Amino acid sequence: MSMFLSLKDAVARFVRSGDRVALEGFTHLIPFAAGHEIIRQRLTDLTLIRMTPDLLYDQMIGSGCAKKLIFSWGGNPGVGSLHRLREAVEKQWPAPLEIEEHSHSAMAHAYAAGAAGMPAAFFRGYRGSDLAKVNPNIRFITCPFTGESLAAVPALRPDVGIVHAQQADRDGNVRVSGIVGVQKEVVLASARVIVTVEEVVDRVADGGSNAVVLPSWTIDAIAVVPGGARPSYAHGYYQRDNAFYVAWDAISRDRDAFRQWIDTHVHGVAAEVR
Amino acid sequence: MSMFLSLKDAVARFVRSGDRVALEGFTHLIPFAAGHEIIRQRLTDLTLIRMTPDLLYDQMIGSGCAKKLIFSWGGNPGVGSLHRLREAVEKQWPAPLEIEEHSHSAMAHAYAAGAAGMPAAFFRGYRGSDLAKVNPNIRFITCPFTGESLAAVPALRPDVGIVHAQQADRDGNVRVSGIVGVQKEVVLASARVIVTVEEVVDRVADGGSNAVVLPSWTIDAIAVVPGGARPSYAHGYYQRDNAFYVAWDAISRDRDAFRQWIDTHVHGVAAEVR
Amino acid sequence: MSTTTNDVTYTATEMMTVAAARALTNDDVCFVGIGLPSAACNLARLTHAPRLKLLYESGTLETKPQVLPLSIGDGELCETALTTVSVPEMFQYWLQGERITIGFLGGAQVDRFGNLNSTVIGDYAAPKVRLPGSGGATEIATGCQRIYIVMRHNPRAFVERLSFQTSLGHGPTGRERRALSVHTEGPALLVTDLCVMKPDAETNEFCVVSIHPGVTREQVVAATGWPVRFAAAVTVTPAPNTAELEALRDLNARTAKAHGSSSGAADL
Amino acid sequence: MSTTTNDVTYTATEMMTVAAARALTNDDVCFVGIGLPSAACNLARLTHAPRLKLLYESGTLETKPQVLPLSIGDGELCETALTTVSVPEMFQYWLQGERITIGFLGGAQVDRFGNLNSTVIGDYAAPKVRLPGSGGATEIATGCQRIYIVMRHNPRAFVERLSFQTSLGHGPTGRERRALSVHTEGPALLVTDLCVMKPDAETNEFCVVSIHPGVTREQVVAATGWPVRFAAAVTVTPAPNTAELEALRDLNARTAKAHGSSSGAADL
Repeated sequence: MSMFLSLKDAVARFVRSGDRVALEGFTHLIPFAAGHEIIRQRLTDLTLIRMTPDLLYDQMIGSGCAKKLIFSWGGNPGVGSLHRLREAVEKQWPAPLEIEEHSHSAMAHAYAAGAAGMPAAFFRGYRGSDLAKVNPNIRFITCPFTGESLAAVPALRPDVGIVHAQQADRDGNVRVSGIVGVQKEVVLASARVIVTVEEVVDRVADGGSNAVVLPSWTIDAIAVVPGGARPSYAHGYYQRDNAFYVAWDAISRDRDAFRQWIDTHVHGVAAEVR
Repeated sequence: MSMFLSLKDAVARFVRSGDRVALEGFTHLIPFAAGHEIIRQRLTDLTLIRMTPDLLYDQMIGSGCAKKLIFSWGGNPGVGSLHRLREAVEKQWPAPLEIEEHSHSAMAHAYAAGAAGMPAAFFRGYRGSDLAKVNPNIRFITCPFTGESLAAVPALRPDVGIVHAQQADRDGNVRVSGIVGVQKEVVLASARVIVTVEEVVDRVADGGSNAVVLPSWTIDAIAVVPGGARPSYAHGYYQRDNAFYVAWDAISRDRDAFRQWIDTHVHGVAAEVR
Repeated sequence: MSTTTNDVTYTATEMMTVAAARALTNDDVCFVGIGLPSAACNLARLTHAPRLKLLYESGTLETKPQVLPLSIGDGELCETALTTVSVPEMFQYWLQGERITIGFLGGAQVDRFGNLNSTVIGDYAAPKVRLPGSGGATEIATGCQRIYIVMRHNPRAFVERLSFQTSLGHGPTGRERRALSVHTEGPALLVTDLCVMKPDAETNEFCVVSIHPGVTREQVVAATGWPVRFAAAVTVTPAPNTAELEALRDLNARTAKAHGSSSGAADL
Repeated sequence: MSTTTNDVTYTATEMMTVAAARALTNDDVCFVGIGLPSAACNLARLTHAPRLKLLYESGTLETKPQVLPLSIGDGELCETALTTVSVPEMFQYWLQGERITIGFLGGAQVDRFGNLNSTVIGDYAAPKVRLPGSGGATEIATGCQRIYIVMRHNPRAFVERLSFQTSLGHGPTGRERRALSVHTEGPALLVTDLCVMKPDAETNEFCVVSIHPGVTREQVVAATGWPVRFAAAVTVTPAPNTAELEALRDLNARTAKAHGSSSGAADL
């Protein structure tokens, strides 16, 4: 059952060094504030899970939070490479980063399988791809009806799932609108769940609306963090800060510029203010 | 791409004797009008697929449309047995009825697998149930990661899928609200699709609403049939006719009373009027 | 049949519904079937467990109906729900995802280990009576943390041997769940119109733990198709109190008015 | 580099985008990636194919953006969509369900059979260059009815042998799709800034079928890392007409204004 906590307390209480952690949000609703709090609390040895590691994971990897990354596309969308991720993979800085690499379809199926209480996901995938040669977690089964070979990947079941959403009601139910990505799946697949929200409202749902609503009993902590997805965006609240995505390219190319940015914009800010 | 047709023309054009046909609607939005048109056109040898064969399939089976039934729960909800279904199974009247019997979870997974282009559905199911002993389409696979035994059923891919919905827009996109059941899945799993709707509106969707919308290019024919789900209901349009469900018990117990009802209320009514 | 205890008069069905309702708590998330389970769950929600979460297999999450639904997909369930999801999502993410603490089941037949038949009486290929079938029951039986069974007590229903095992209880010898890798608890409570039964901690055989007021051991024995066992200390089920009865009768009256009959409380 | 044909002046990127857009029809349902494919698809929608359906992997169905998105999940895509579904649904029901007629792909490397690498240059365990990875590409390559590839033409990209086969084209020998039970058509078109290529009907090797105005055969040969073949009758790609150029430049101008840069048209 969800409880309202400060972001600082939510992270302190529900995230531990060594955890398998998924911060999700498909371009939209990326939980930057929560990721920054993880950096601030200097958590380490995390297995970071995310379909599209982008600026937030670049920041977390560059800050030394991660020992492993499970992902399917790592880039700065519309801009270019993630320099901190590349340096971790290519030069083991600030530490070696083990990677487990999938396709988007595999990750989406694996989150859905986690939400559905399945040990694995089965799908038509990875046919003719070398990914199956470098990732031992890509296996194949034979369809018992057609004899066809089908791909299998383990269900994703993070220790902690973290998402940002637009609204929570006073009972702690949460609503996500717009591009919903895998927000519902990561919440339902995770053992512990933190949701940051833009605001608290009286009602998150109306009869018959088929909205994407997460009941309070699927969530552990809710932190009210207006702007908690910046520089990504929150449908109905604020736009994506495209200029920052472009600016990140230069900041992240250089270790010192990167460190300075983290010192100033993450460690230098209190959790509540960010 | 969907075209607007009369119900008579839609059925004549897209449903053939011998087809595997699914008329879906989970209590809500049951496409009675379309089913009655199938009876009126005297189609036969259908394999009828439906999670909850209820009054509509009782009427179609009693009228001799079906040679096989694939289902997971056959009853008159809240009232009792389906007498036409029982007589077909117990006494082969009006004709023998082959049955392929599943659980709801299996049927729901099988429709989803059909929509997802999979040959089969894999799930945690049928553990300790005798259903696996009497249905050769229930098989088991071994999870390649955990060694666990998992149930498998063939994907459902009807030749024709028929659903009722509240609204279509002028471009032939369809919106379903309220209890959406497996409406989306049966539409996407079927080779040919007929949708009956309450009315045509200017717009079926708004940006960011995450409504259940079926694009026009997933549908073959749309027939505007106000009241097309009666005696079941259409959220936002009309209520369930509970009294008819109760009355059906007596009508359907007796072969002659049943025949008379069908003659009067199905054959005796023109398709357009009903 | 009606009974009077401490000046309160109630029917056997009311006793059964109240006894089932009492087993539910504010922390439970229930997968509710139509009929007796629906009445019991909503009674609990309207009395001692207002934060009880009710889910129906039509996809309605955390629904708060003012009247009992006639079908599993009544509009009332959707209109009063926190949200409504598709049926595949309900079975995938919510039931199979093991989000449910209590699943309510019934059936045409139950055996001493809580295995259930809702498929056929007689031979499957040539049945004496064709029943509705599994519906959600087969996976409810293994996907919920615990199963509560509510059934009317008579020897045709409480049988030595099922015609067909639709849904796994503790298995034909009481020990099959683990062998089938099912790690949920299984049937934990069996409430009838005569008594309350619980599985023996050693054998998983359902034994009588309390008998409803006015009912005798002999009646229970006569109504049970196997040699029924009684727990070491059998109590008398506390009779329905006036608050419980009032809430239940109000609910049934509202339901009858809305549906034109009291069929919301029918077994199926 | 810019070219002038019949008094119309255009860049090589404009020629490439226009040539790719022309391949799309009103009957197509496209799975669109960011960058060149997005520009080509929206240009087609704004010119000759107004009923072209565009889907982005963020779950936005039938979207009609007024400006090119910077990311695959821009708000513009959702606000102008017919509806938005979850990412698992997009990959399950829409891509794997084979609802898509055309998938657009690019990559860091392509070989003569349209196999693509977007994972690493060099050894996977110790890469020279770590690329973004598959994203949707691996299953787009097999789930869409046909694949159109758009890439800038140079010998580092058009290679004899891929470092890593992220996405199946026609396979390492041009004949692997059938052996892998993949029944979709695979790469059917390769549009570059120099020419248009199509697979040979027999061998599935991509051959040049038209060369853009002002480009020579020698330039194409020099830019291709394998001994490139030319079709029996190689034509000159029709130059962009003024209507196409105007629509594309308006789109890019609106995009630049909205995003503060023209990054919507960047390759990635």
